[in-house]
Formats: sequence, C-alpha cells, structure tokens
Amino acid sequence: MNLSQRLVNWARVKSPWITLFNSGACNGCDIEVIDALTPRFDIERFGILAQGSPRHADILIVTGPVTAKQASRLKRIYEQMPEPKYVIAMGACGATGGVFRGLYHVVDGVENVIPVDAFVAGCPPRPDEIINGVVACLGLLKEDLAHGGKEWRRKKEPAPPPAPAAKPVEVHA
Amino acid sequence: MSVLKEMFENLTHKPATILYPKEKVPIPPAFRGRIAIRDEKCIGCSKCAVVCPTQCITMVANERPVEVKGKTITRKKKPEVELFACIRCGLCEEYCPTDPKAIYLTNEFSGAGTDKGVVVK
Amino acid sequence: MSAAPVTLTLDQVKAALGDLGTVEQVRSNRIKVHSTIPKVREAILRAQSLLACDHVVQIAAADNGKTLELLYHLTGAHRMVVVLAIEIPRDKPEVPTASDLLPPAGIYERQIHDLLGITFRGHPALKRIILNEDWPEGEYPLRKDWKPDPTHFYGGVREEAK
Amino acid sequence: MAEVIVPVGPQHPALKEPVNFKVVADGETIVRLELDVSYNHRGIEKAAESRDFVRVVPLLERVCGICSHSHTTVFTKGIEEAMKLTIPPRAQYIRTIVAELERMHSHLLWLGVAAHEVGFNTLFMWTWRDREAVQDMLEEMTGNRVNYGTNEVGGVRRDLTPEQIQAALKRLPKLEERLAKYAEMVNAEETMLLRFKGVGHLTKEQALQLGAVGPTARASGVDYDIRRDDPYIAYADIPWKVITDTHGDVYGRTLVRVGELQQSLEMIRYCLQNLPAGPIRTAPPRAAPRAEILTRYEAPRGELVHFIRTNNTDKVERLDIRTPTLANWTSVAVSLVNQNLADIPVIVAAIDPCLSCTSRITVVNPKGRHVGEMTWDELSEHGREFYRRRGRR
Amino acid sequence: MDPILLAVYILVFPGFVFLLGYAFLFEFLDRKIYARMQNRVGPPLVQPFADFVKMLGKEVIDPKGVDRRAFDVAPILALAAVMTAFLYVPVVASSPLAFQGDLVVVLYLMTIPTIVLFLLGWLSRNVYATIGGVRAVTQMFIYEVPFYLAMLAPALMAGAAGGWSVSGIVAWQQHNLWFAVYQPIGLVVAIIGLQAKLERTPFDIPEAETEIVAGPTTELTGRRLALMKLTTDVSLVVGSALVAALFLGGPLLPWTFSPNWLGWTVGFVVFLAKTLAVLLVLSSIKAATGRIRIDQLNDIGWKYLASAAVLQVFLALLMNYYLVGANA
Repeated sequence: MNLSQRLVNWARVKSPWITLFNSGACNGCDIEVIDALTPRFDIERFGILAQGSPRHADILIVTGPVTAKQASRLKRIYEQMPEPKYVIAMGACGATGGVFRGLYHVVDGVENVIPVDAFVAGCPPRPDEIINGVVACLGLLKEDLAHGGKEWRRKKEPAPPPAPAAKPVEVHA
Repeated sequence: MSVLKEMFENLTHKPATILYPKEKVPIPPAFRGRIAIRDEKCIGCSKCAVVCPTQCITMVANERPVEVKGKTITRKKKPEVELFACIRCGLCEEYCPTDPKAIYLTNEFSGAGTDKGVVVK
Repeated sequence: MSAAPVTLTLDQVKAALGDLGTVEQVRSNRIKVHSTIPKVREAILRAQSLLACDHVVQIAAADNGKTLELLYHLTGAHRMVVVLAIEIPRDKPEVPTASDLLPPAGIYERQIHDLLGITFRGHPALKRIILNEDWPEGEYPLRKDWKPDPTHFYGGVREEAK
Repeated sequence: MAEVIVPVGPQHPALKEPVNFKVVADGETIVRLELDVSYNHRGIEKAAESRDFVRVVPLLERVCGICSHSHTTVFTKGIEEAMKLTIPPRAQYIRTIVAELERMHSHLLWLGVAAHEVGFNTLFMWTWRDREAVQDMLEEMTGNRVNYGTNEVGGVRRDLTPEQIQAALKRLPKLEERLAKYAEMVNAEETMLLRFKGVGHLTKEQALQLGAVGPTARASGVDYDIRRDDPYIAYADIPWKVITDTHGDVYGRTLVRVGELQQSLEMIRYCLQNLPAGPIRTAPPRAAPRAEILTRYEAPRGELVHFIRTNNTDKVERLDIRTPTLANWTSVAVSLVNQNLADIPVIVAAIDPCLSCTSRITVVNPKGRHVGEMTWDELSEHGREFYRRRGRR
Repeated sequence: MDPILLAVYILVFPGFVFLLGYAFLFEFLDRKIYARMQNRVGPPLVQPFADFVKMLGKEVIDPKGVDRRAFDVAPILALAAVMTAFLYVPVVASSPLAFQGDLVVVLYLMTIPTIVLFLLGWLSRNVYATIGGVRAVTQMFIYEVPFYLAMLAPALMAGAAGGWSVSGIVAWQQHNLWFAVYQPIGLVVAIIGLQAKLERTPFDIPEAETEIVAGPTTELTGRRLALMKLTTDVSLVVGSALVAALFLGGPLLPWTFSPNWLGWTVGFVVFLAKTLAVLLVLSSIKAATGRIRIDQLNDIGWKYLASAAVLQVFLALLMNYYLVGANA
C-alpha cells in the first residue's frame, strides 16, 4: 500500500459524513441520531457531519422498517451515494421491522432493500449506543480497507434471497 | 444581545459535552437495556413469548426439571430472544412469573453489530 | 381547571336534526345522530348553521361487516361533539363529498377512499394518496374481508426484470 | 425565471421525516403545492385489530416517537372508558407528569428545529442541550428516552419512587431559568423575528374553517384545548391556564409554545409535589364490552383523536387514528401560497409536523381552495417524471 | 527580487503551501469557535484536512446530462482564482508582486468563485442546484456594490501614495492611522459584505441546507466537492487577510525593524493576529444569527449597506480634502 492510499484510508476513518434517511420509522431513532449531533454528545468531535445531500455522505443511516412506498426511494438514495459507502440500520425496525414486522405496508428491515453493513439494536438506541454503532461501522471500514474491498464479507454467506414479491402478512382473527 | 452574551460565556466555559467513550453518560437504574435470560430460573411457561409485541421470543426445546411452588415438574421449553428485534418494552419481564425474573432487561446497552441474527439464550 | 360550559343540549340537536335521523346522547359531551346517505349533506349544513359546529374533529370510518360506516364528528365553541353516522352499503359504497362544506374533510375522505374504498361523489381529486403507487387497484386493506393476495405486488422494491 | 417544480422530500434535510411537497415556484415565490405525506404508512390501524390490549399498546407507542405517550394515553383512556374502569389517582398523576414532560421535550425540540430551519444553529444546539434535562427525567422515571412504556390498560406500569421525585424536582429550577431565557430570546433575536413575523399567517376564521388544532390554532386566537374542554387524566385537578395568542403567524406559534413550556413545568412541579398515594393500577377485565368511543387528547401538536370500537373481545374491532398533523396540513397548504420559497421549512415546521403519526395521506385539494389550477394528475406526472430522471442518473 | 526567492514566495511561503495549510487551520478554527459558542467540543485539529483527503478519494459521479469537463474544470478555476488573489495580499511585508491597481484585480478574482457556483448550479440540472446558483448570483448583485465601495474607500483615501494597490495601502497605514479609525462604517460594511461573499450565516442563502439541500454543490462528489470546499476555506483566508490589510494595517506596524528577517517575523505574527481577529468576528456573526431571506437581504443590502458605503466614500473624500490633503 503506498503512502497516498494510506493517507486516504486514514482520512476515511477520520471523516465519516452521515446522511439520515427515515424509511418509515416512528421518529424515535431520528431524534436520537440528531440528538447525537447536539452538545451533550457532539459527534462532530469524531469528525462526523450530517449532510443533506446523499452525494456528499459516506454513511447512510436508515431508520425504520422501510414502508412499501419508501423502499424504492431508499434504493435510489443509496444509488446516489458515491463509493465507498456504508449503511447503518438503526433500531429494531431497521434490523427486522421491529414492532411493525409483518404489517401489510412494510418490507421488514433495511436489508431487504439495500445491503446493510452494521445494525444498532434498541428501540430507539440511546445516542451513545448510536455512537457505538458508528464506531462499529468504522471498524468494519478499516477491515475492509485492509482486505481491499467489501467482498471478503459477502463471500462467507450466500447471496441473500431476493425479497419475495408478496410476503406473508399477519393473519387477522 | 442575550445570545451574544451567552455565546461568549460558552467560549470561556467548559462545553456541555460528555466525551462519550472516555466518560460514560450516566445510565439511570430504571434504564431498560439489553434483554437477558436466567436459564436456571425459567420454568418454560411461554408467557413472555405470548406477550412479546414483536414476537422476537421463541420457545425452543430444552427439557429440564424445575421447581415450581414446591413441586418439581419437567419444563419442556426455554426462551430465546432475537436481540435485534427486541424493542426493550419490558412486557416479558412484567409477565414472567418467577422470582427473580427469568427473563429481564438489564442496564447494559444492546450493542451494535454486523450480524442481525444475534440470539440471546 | 373547569370545563367550558356545554351549552348544546340534546333537545337543541333534536330540534335541528331530528327529522334527518334518530338522535341519542352517548356520552356527556357526545350526541350521535343516525342519519342516511341522502340526508348527510343537509345534516352537516344544519349542524354548521344551527348548531354552530364549525370544527370537524374527525371523519371516522369503520367496516361493520355487512355495511361500511362513516361517522362525521363535528364540534364548535360549545365543545359538544355531534356525530353524524351513516351506513353505506358494501356493494355500492358511494356518498356525496363533504369537502366543499368542511375544507379539512378533503383529506380525510381521500384517506378513507384509499383504505376502505368508499367513493366520495363530487370530490375534486379523489386519487391514491396513502398507499404506495404500486398498490393494486380495488384492494382496500382496512376492509375486514381483505387478505393479501400472494400473486399481487404490494410495493417495496420490484425484483429486476426476469 | 420560469416556474419550476421544487420537490421537497421525501428525503430532505429540513425534514427529518419523509414528506414530499411538490412546490411550484415562480422564481422564489410559491405558486401552488401538493403535499404527499404517506411515506410512513405502515398499516398500524389494521395491525391494531389483530393484537390484544397488552400487545397493542407498545405498537401504538411507536406510531410516533415524539408523542409516544399521547398515543398510548389516548388509547388506554378510551379502552378504560369502554370497560368503565376507575383509574387510581396516583396512576392519573403519573400519566400527567409523563404527558407534560413529553410536551416539554416536544416543544423544546420544536423550538430548536424551528431555529435550525432558519439557519440559527446556535439556538438549536442550546435548546437541544437543555432538552437533555427533560430526557434525563423521562429516562429516570420510565427507563427509555423516547418510548416510555408507561401506560397499560388499567393504570401505569411503573411507580415513582421518592428518590425519582426528588431527582426530578431538583432539575426543575435550572430548566425554569433556561425557559425564561428562551422566552426573552424569542422576543429579542432579530434574525429570528425577521423570519418568523408575518410568515405563514392564519386568521382566526381561517384557523377554524381549516380545522387547525393545537398551538397552530391557539396562535390564531382559537381558544381550543382538550385538556380544558374535555378534561382527562388529572388535568381537572391541576391549576394551569390555556395559552393563546393573536399574532397568527409563526411568531405567534413560537410564543404559544414557549408559554406552554412554562405552564407544563408548573404542572409537573405541582404533580410531583402533590402526588397522591395509593395503587398505580386496577386489574382490567380481559375483554372490553361492545362500545364505541371517541377519545380525545391534547398532544403537543394539538388534538389527537382515536375512534375506538370494541366488541366483547380482547381486541379492538376498529381503531381510527386522527393525528393533529393531519388536521393541520390543510392550513399549511393555504398559508404557504404566495410565500417565499425560503419560508417553506419554517412554515411547515411551525405546525410541528409529525409525519409518522400522520402516516397516511394528505394532499390538499387544489380546487375549491385558492391553491391553484394544476390538478393532482398533472402535478404527480411532473413529480414522477422528475424522479424518473433522477433515478436514471 | 531573486527569481528563486520569488518562486519560494509564490509556491511555498507565504504562497500556496502556506495558504492551503492556513486555510485548513482557518476552517478548523471557524468550526471550533462555532462549536464552542454552542457549548460543544467541536472537531479535532486535523479534521478539515481529513475531510479534504477523504473527499479526494471518493468516487466521482457524473450526473446524467452534465458536461463532465465543465464540472471538472469549474472548481479548479475557482480555487486558482482565489489562490492567485492571495499573492497580492501582504503577509510578511509588502507583496513582491504588487503593482498599481492590484486591489481591483484581487476583488475581481474573489468574485470568480461565486460565478463558478452559479455555473455549477446551472450545469447540474438539479432543481436545488439551479435555485442555489440563481440565489448565489442574485445575492452577489446585492452585496457586491456596497462591498466594493467599502473596500475601495481606503484606496481613495490613500490616494496616489497607495496606488490602488493592497501593499501600497498597507504601507500608507504604516505612517498614518489604520483605516478602521478613519472609516469605521466602511469596516462594518466590508465585514458584512465579506460574510455575504463567503456565503456564511446570515447570508448562506445560496446553500441553505434546510431549503435547498446544499445549493449549487448538491450534485458535486469526490474531488470536485473537495476543491469547492477548499475554495471556500481559501476565500475565507483571502477575505480576512484583505480586510486586515485594508482596514487594520496588514502585517506592518508603525515601526520598522532593522534586520529584514526580524521585520518579516514580526509582520507574520501581526498578520496572524489580525486575520484571526477578523475570523473571530466572522465566526461570531455566524453563530449569533439565523439565515435571512433573499428579499430581506435585498432590502437590507440596498437600503442600509449601500447607503452606508456611499456615505463612507463621501466621508473619505471629505477627509481626503481636509485632513490628509493638508498633511500631504
């Protein structure tokens, strides 16, 4: 690895800019992410800035179980981001759909739409848990840089099964 | 002008920031955190799995004799929790009939990870 | 803090709306009028002009099994909630719109149209609004007899062209 | 500059929640707009019909993360009315304490967001810093910062210990001091006044006609507060007063919210000091008798209505949620026309939209109101075209 | 001047290398002061540099239908313009490149980033970017007149001795009082104009995050964004240095120091102190205000700023006639 590459790698870890996308969450996670920006937690000390345009961001934080309507938008936002890009799914909803699992208008978790790199558990996670999540994502970034890409993680498991066109919905009594 | 005054006061005072990884943000005793299971207390009644709003608790086969109200019976199942689906509402703890609770919420963080399939046993 | 004095009485409502349906008091501050589809606009107009109901609280919609039901909840400075309930036949779910009488009703009606499939005649823009664009036509998730059809696409991300 | 369509959202930095306005602007002036707020529709009303009263409460709590307590209180209060339960006063007081704390956190959040919308980030940071005190109180009392999990049918789930009450009382004086400071700042900060005064104006007649609720209506002089007009939980026993204002613009809404912050603080102090002793819950029957309940609640954003039908089972037959944001959208659409493009965020923020709550429609119909001639069809076609172009990139 | 020394001056110190480093330091200080005023900690020292390097290493996306070459060239043009402008601003002593009338050139070069922003917005074919670009130019037409008038008033007063050159005006102030004393109104107008030129609150109308995402830079990615951000930082340095030079006497003190190196060191320290003071003022304005609307800016700009600037020019001419004229 030459010097300029090392420099860029160092900078990537030092300057992760985030953009927030609410894919149908209850706002709880969104508030807590924004709360992490404010004086009590102030994630700018890690170099994290919240960006409005997905074009400027490195990490996409997705909150919410992904409603049917937001799924296509989420995918588009993800595609607009420049490489290397990372995705954090926030809260129980982001991971599995949480309390909305199986409802007729949600697709149950971010992973059914776009690849997710890190999950943060909680409903909602506290801001310090969110910081832990971002740190976990940065750790992943470092490992990826050492492996020269994200592929090393994907190979371990077979490709995730494509989301079914129609999914089972909660049965009504 | 009150804004200017406060701005320059802030400049000379210590910031309100808690330097999180170095300093810990106080966690109140009531905090509902990561779910935990005391397997030795569980009697396999399935109440937690029934009441869970996200249905993240599944009862898996695990036969073992347990003592309930002085009698010894054989429990058939024990709970397992999908950590990343848990919303930390505490209903399972509330409905758990044992003392101390066999399933309960701790004061710790639930954590973050790359694998959402983490199961709490 | 004491409640605002309730000045609207059951008798007043009976006098104003008695010929449009049966009137009953269901709670200390809620009077229900069972009306019918052709009379509902007249009832809203009279509630506005005679009973000073200038605020629409909610248009609730429910599926009763045999029929669908709409409940217009109106209130005014007197703080008594007047409910105009109408039953709508399932096979021909059509009612005249109230959006020209009550501006906020436009929103509620579109929502009800989307979720329960009630058509509001005369509504200027009764289009899909709450479900996603790919939702199949003619399926109304809040109806009791609705079940998702596994062969239909209900939204999310479509798989790439096969 | 010709007319352009500015899509605002669904992902947009001004709105932390998904909403889409297609704003048709002529230069910088808004000509007409369409709102689409259903990105968060998850189907909660349907799901509520299939979950029993215990499991439905956490679901309703997550209708909205900002007014989580409002949704559970209004629901449990409705079910309790159907069951004809009498709730112990201690439970009612605890519900009131949490409800008013929630109002405080929501209004402080709003004040910060409104400041952020006009680019005044310093105030945003300060209000959110002070909001942490409220969040700490809530977390100490309930165990979570957002979804408190306080309510259940029949009472509350957690009691307050004397230590918790003392800790909360200790935090109040500092908060009170800060609130006084904000009340002063709101009136003294020039750039904020420039951006708030005369913006998004609604007359009293308009507010009534368009069905505005909550601080939006009260800022236009409509004296309408469910806490007084249809008192619930402990509001009938507590001294407080309704805050109204006559400005009718964003500035008026700010004044109302700051006034309510101070009222809420007093209410919390009163409730903490006069917390009645006794049990915190009554055992509810398993099923609710057949009933039809319209239950109303003054959420931080305005009147929240749940229409509940029960049918002798342990589930609701129908739950129809009308959120305050939904009621306020009509007024937003009207007050936006002829305003400057730069005012969209602040006007929209002024009603404190809670789109997760709304999670359903909204489109204000362009005809009938003086919003414009463009039909929804044309507009949505434009919007779709725009997104198609964006998507192809 | 020795050509080697001149090359060092242009390329290393106090030329480009120093300028870039100082620009990063400026952004850091700006963000840090802003954060501390908001009662938080703020970014670490290397943050702006890390941001820059990271953005350089990111993927460059070409939005569909956009002229790639123009998108590549425009940020470089903007950066080159402001960096060139810095060469005429005295840092340790008078600039060796100074010539008569270089003040006009500097002001002209500082306008180029705004034009580039407009071009980028226009080329982006994105609604937010277009609106941002149009706003940038609209705003330019408002603040440019009072800003130029305020900046040129010192030149008027320095007269032939100043030679309409930044270095000349600095030299003039060595023997007289600072222009901040003669022209306090001009200083205020210049600082407000500079804030508007740099598109900082309350004049961040073209890139109002909550209204139009990131304005003209919405569609920029990778190195293009990095260069545009760097341009903003460099403009901040050049603007502060220019205000320090024109109104606060630049790097020179009323005394001259005997060995050249000592004079340069002192000059450099004085330069740092003065530019940082200007930065503190700019950051305080940024922290203490919210964003105003473009129509309100129009109002304020033409009604108050422009008339204040005209008044200042008039006063300068009067003073020229009675005070300075008498001395000279």
